[in-house]
Amino acid sequence: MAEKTDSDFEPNIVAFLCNWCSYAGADLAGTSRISYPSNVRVIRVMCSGRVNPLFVMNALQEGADGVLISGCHPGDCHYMHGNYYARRRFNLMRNFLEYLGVEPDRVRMSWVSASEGAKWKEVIEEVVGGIKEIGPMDQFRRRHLNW
Amino acid sequence: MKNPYIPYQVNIIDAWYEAPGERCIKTFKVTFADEKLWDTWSHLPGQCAMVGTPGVGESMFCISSSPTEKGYLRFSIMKAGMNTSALHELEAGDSLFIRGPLGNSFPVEEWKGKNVVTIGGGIGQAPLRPVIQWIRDNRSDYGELELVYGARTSEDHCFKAEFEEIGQSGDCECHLSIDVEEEKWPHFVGFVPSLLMEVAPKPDNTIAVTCGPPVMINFVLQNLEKLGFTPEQVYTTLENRMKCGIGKCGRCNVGHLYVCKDGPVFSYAQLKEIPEAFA
Amino acid sequence: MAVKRLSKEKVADALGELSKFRLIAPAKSDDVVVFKQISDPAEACLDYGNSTVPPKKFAFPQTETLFRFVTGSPELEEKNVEEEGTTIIFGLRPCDARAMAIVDKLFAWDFDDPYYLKRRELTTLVGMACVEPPSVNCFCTSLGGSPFGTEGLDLLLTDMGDHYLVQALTDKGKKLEETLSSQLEGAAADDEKKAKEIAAEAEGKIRRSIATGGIPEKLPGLWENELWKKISAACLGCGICTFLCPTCHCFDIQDEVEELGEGRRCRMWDSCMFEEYTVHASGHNPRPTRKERTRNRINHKYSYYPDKFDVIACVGCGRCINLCPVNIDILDILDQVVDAS
Amino acid sequence: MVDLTKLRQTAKEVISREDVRELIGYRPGTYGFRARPAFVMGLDEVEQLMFTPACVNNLASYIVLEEKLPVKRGEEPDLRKVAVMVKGCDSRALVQQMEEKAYDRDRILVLGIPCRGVVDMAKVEARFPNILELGEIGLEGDKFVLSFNGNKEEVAKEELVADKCLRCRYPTPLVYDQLLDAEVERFADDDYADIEELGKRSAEDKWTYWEEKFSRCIRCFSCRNVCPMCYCEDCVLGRLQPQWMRRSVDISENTAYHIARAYHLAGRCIQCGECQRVCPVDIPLMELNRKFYKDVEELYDYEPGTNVENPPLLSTFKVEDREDFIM
Repeated sequence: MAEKTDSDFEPNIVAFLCNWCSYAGADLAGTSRISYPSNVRVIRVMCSGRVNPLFVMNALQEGADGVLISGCHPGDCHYMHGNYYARRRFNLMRNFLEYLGVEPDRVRMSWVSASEGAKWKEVIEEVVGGIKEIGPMDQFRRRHLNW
Repeated sequence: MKNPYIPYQVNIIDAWYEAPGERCIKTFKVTFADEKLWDTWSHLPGQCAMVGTPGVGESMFCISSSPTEKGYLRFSIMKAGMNTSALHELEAGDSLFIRGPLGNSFPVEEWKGKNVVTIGGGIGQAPLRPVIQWIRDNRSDYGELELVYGARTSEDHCFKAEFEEIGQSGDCECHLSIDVEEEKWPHFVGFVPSLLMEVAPKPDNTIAVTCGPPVMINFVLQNLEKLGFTPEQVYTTLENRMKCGIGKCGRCNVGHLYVCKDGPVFSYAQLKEIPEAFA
Repeated sequence: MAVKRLSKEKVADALGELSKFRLIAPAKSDDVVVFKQISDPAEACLDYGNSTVPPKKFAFPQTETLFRFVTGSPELEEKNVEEEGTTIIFGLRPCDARAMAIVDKLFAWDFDDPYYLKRRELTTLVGMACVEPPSVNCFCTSLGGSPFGTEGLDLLLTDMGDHYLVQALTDKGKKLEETLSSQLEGAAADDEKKAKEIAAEAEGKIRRSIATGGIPEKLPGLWENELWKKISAACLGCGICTFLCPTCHCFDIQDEVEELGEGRRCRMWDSCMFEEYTVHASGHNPRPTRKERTRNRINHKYSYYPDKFDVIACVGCGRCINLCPVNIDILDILDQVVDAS
Repeated sequence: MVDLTKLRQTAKEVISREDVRELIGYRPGTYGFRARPAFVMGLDEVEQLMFTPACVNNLASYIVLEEKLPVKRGEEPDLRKVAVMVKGCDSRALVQQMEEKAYDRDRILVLGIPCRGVVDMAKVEARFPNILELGEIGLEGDKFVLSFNGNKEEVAKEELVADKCLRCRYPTPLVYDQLLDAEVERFADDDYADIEELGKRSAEDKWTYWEEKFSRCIRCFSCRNVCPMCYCEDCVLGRLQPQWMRRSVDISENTAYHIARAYHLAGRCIQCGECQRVCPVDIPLMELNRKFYKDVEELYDYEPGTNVENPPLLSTFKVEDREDFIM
């Protein structure tokens, strides 16, 4: 599809970042003046374990072309195990969305610690690049202007 | 013909709290944004309107002002769900949307020449207020007017200032109550049904109108029977979840009656036949 | 009124002619028969029993916008049903057409429902008589309907083997007949007689029945009867019986807000079998269990509706029986009502 | 086949017990080959009970579907047991419910029925249409025997059996107080061939496939309500605030509904197939559930509804869980 690979397509990406690691990591990227694509809309949550798979589903409905969930590295969770739970959840969610025909790279997960400003940049570049390749989310997006 | 699903915009002239708390009650005084609508608008005591804001929803409320009060409509609304919470955010100067008037009304014309006693509890006074106001504004057409009202505490009393004014005006007798003892409360302490027995209105040529929480209504109806009122002399209003307000969407029925269209005003004689009425 | 013939070879042609309007016809989605808008005559499937979801959705869509708004702005933009244009529902069963005639009464009761009524005005119903009953649970004849019933229809087609007999029943039907003048031909002299014979035979094939006389009057007296508890014991509280009922018309109204405060107020089918249907904002529910909800469903169809509109709100299409997951059977319920004391 | 006399005798004993309130079993339906749930409260109702391959309903749903009205002042809550008849697949629902601590084991009395397969009623009614008079279905060896109107027809089992039975791993109930018949050995398994085949197609193909199915959905909620694992008192999909799924019916909301429904059954679905059976518009819901079932088994070596002691899948983890998808 021609329109999908349009080079001027700027995806909307919703990123759920855990308060203790990934949000701080993104913050560090900012204060260190590391520039990264501006397609990301960050939502801070206390823990990646807080992210309900329905958040992802709703984001994709509401116009996100991709969703990123980012938390602490295994073992570093401020709440001990939150990221482990999230890992199970989103592994299943990704596989399931792929099965429905939603490209799996629309839903990504990463571990970014508070000191990994540079990694944050890499993650975002990869996510944005991947979604630019896939194109806009149009499977079950809400068609707002329907009568 | 006008589309009955399209609401009119009204502007809030004034808004104030009647009662505090989690389930607080706020009164809104509104007028049509399009003043010409006053020419075609007419309602009677007891009629309702759907009130809400696009984007949130709408719910059915009785119009708590009498048609004799010109230039504005009043709604007294208790905070309970999503829509009412959103309405409570509104202040004078804001606008909201209404559809109406909907439903039937108290047969105030038929009551001419009779005595009327109103028995209200809590927010249940809202549909009774237009009846009282109507009678006061047509005082010579009616016999004696007696007002029985109670709420949990003195703070929870709706229309406090008005009761004082009504009491002093000599238009009617006010009997007030609260559920539990409070300091400096000069009136009755106890539930409304007990207050009713205390007041003991005479049933001859009298209409009793009652509105309030279901438990109260139940006992009030029993007590009115004890006092000698026949079911035909007793009126009440019902409420149910509503969506369309015009008898289409189906949900508000009690038995074969749609509360939104056949009601909300029913005589006890009608409701006695319907087991679902007080469910 | 003179009857016409539509030979089966010309059906595709006729559908092609009609597809200049919004043409709704039965079609297959996997193995499920659904009524849907078709543009290609080949999509239509005229060899079918009845659709799972009744064609009521084209007069009363499952979801429809009432008006659009921008939050904070006084302007409300009303849905213009007219834009949907002339609609032909081709091949609906007589029971479903009769159901529309029944529901019309409600939507025109005191307050005209402009959306529904406008759509009905724009719609021509082309019925397909049931030569064979679509299902073993058809009982239309018990409710004043018939496999060849014409109530609500504008045009009736009867399958006569190699052709359809075409009877225009209303002005709308006649107009449609004119549209199809190049596809229709004159009927043979004995066609009508033959159709009557087929009709009589078809009525005889309807095997389930209930004597409805007295039920509307009897139901109120059974309010506290224990039969409701027994009937509803197996009920799951799903919406199959109501959503698939051609006469069920209850709806919910919801506001949906979009980006930038744009939004719409829309209505969608609702079911009296759902818990959310009657629950108050306070949390109180006047119909707290499936017993009360089942009782209301039956009473609404067989007592309240006849009380208001002099007609039972059931056409005997049998859908609720065929598809109930737990075999709750409305005829079984009515039998119990008749037997109850 | 379950012996009817034995079944009814057992039912009599059970219902006579003081600590049993009611027995949920099967009785003949109202027409054709149908069977329906029976709620037996007294001895006089026992004679209607039966079990045949027409008994498709999963009665475990009723254990969690019970509507509890507030106990009136002065009244005691009824704490007697509910007895329930379950097939192998149905029993797994009970196991999973108890694994999730939905209720205690002593709340229920389980009459287990080892099962060789039930029919797919749609297949039966397509093969034998327009049967109004009550008929009976039996299973003899690898043939279903259908008796109706004085006729007797034999049909090879695989022609009428429900798809789920062709993949059944647990024909004998995993939890029971009494077993009404001899145990049945595992005779089938799921090879997930169809799931894998669909999984291999392109994203566009897959979405085209599901879009057609989901767009038929009328959101009657029968798949949710019939499910023995969908027993939240306040379903997240019915809420208005926060509203995860709008009430309007279109492809977006329908997809959201089916994602949420299937996901909430991840690691919980016990493969009874009720959702797909009841769907009036034939959405292949088990293809969604089985996708999760397969993934859960492969990724986490977990099989729902097999052991009351297992912790629920998504409320536990292993440090070594796979994370090759994480950046």
